[in-house]
Amino acid sequence: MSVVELITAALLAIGVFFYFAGTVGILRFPDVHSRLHALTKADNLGLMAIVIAAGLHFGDGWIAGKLALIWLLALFAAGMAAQLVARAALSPEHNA
Amino acid sequence: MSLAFDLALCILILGAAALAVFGRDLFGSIVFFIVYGVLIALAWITLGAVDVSLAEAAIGAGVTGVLLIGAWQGIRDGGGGEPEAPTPWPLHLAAGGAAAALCGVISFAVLSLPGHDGLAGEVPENQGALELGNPVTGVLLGFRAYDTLLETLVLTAALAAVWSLTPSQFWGGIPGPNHVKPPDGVLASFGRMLPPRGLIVAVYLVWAGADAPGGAFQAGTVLAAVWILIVLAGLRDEPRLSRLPLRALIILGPLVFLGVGLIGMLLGAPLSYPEGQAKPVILVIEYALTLSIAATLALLIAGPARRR
Amino acid sequence: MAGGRLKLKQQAVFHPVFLTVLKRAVLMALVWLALTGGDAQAWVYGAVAVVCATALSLILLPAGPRPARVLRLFALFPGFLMRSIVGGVDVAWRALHPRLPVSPGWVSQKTSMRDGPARSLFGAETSLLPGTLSAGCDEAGLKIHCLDASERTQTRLAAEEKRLARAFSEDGDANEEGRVS
Amino acid sequence: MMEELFMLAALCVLLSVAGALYRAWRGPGRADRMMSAQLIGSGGGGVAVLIAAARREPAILDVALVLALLAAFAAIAFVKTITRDGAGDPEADTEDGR
Repeated sequence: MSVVELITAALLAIGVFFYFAGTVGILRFPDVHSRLHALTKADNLGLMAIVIAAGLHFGDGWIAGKLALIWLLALFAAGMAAQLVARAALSPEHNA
Repeated sequence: MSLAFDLALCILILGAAALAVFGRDLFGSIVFFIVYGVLIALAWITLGAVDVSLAEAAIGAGVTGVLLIGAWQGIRDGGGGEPEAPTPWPLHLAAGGAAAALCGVISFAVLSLPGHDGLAGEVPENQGALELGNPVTGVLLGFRAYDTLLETLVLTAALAAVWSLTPSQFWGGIPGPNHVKPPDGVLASFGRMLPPRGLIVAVYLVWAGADAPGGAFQAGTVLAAVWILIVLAGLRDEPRLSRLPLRALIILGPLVFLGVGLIGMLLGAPLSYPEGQAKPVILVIEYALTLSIAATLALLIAGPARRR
Repeated sequence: MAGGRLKLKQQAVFHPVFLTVLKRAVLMALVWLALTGGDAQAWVYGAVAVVCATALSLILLPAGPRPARVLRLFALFPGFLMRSIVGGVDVAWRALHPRLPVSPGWVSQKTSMRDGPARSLFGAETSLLPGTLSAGCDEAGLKIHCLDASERTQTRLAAEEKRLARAFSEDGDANEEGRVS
Repeated sequence: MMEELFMLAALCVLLSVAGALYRAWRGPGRADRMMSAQLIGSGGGGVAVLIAAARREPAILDVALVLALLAAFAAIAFVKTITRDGAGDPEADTEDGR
């Protein structure tokens, strides 16, 4: 295994770990807003690790650019959606 | 490892489908249907059908969710809710029987397909005449273009059917509710910043469609999503349905498609492309279809006119 | 990109609207470039896409007195990245900890950013940082949910707000790095 | 070797986000259900990237792109249902705050 492959494997493990942690957070946290923390933060970190691993594996600058774009779009959408869902979850009806 | 992944995916798809059907909570069923859409998109990837996967990701994961949640809200606001009385058992039996019969017919059709690959071998052989790199686009707009033509007409007909539900005093009016417009809330900001990027992605999908996965349907869906987001964010209202430019936009795609077929008829071969000019003609049809599909899908989701 | 920025510096005072258009077009072109992987033949489509997207962007978010310093935003990115990684690690640690160490609560964060998109970006950023999650605005400022509603979180929030507000400073002088929206 | 590793990671991500289906089933709130759909959406994007890398097929990345772009749409439709007829903005009504 080359050094790049080792790094890729480590990044994959990190990515899987954060997706897993996000799910555990969604299942364990006590209230809806805390669960939203887990969804927003852990998930994006998982996607970031996976995107870097894929970029290393492809080894192509343009594809790396597209991967970066995918991650940035997901980051932006997650940050915005989190605020909206958090606000909506404040209403008693949605929380019930 | 691929096998384990495929197996897990199959089980999850069946699980999500079962929960969507048997769930007691209507909203929960919608959520499972959205999840089901994402999983199906992944399944199409593993089957090597990236074009279909793109369409499913855009429709199933994006637009259907908006449509179903809107429908759920309509049911709730209309006073309907979860059904109180259980459905009578003969109805269950009849529905189950019909589903099983359909399953049987499809299984029979699939099992009696000739050979292993069907026509898959003949497409690349004849692909050269169309000068398109993407075999799916070749099939959709070359070898079986009449199918695609009829599909776009079905979409237009569906919109006409939805419009026919308009109460007569609102005919030709504006669909959807009058969205409140807080100019600098989070939702409005999202609606200001995301659509330009979505527009670029849509153009990219049309461009890619000639030689790689992508095409009119995928791009049209992304455009429709952009349209819907702008409306939901309250930045622009839906257009008045009686407006001529809007109606022209809706029939633009089918019209161009039909026009090309009729020109072929004048040249002696109805519904065919002129020799050697297939690619540019197909591309023109793709662009027209993208715009029409975008407008039709967005208006299908908006529903019949509700305001004057 | 570098040339564009230089130009900005000199002309910002005279052509703010023109420069807004230019900056957005460059941004859209970068997105197109990333999508197509630098395919030279795609630029015919790219030109159409960039023009349409820039026009749509100007319709939805008109070029106005909304100075955002692109350079400062770029400079903030690495720091944000590091803190968002800390945010992910923090939430993962809390989720996996056997005793589930969360004591959630709400704080209100005043912000000097009056502009909607800037404020929403601050909210989105907040939602990715350790232990905080924005739920939009009310009269008192941003409503922020904290996994650990302690004073430390609040001072960190205030620092973050100051950093981002500087990049979107509404009373900033146009000469310095140019105004965009 | 690397291909297998990427598919293994894809399997693990798929199984971990599938755990969130329990939240979609149990709720209790609609926001909880919506969140697990979002998690599956973003996890689906990650899985698409992993399969693209495993098969070295950049075209699959477009699926991840579309998922990233549209994953938030259902959530937006959801927050609009906070008011009757879906016309409201979640931020507009502060009076029924918490």
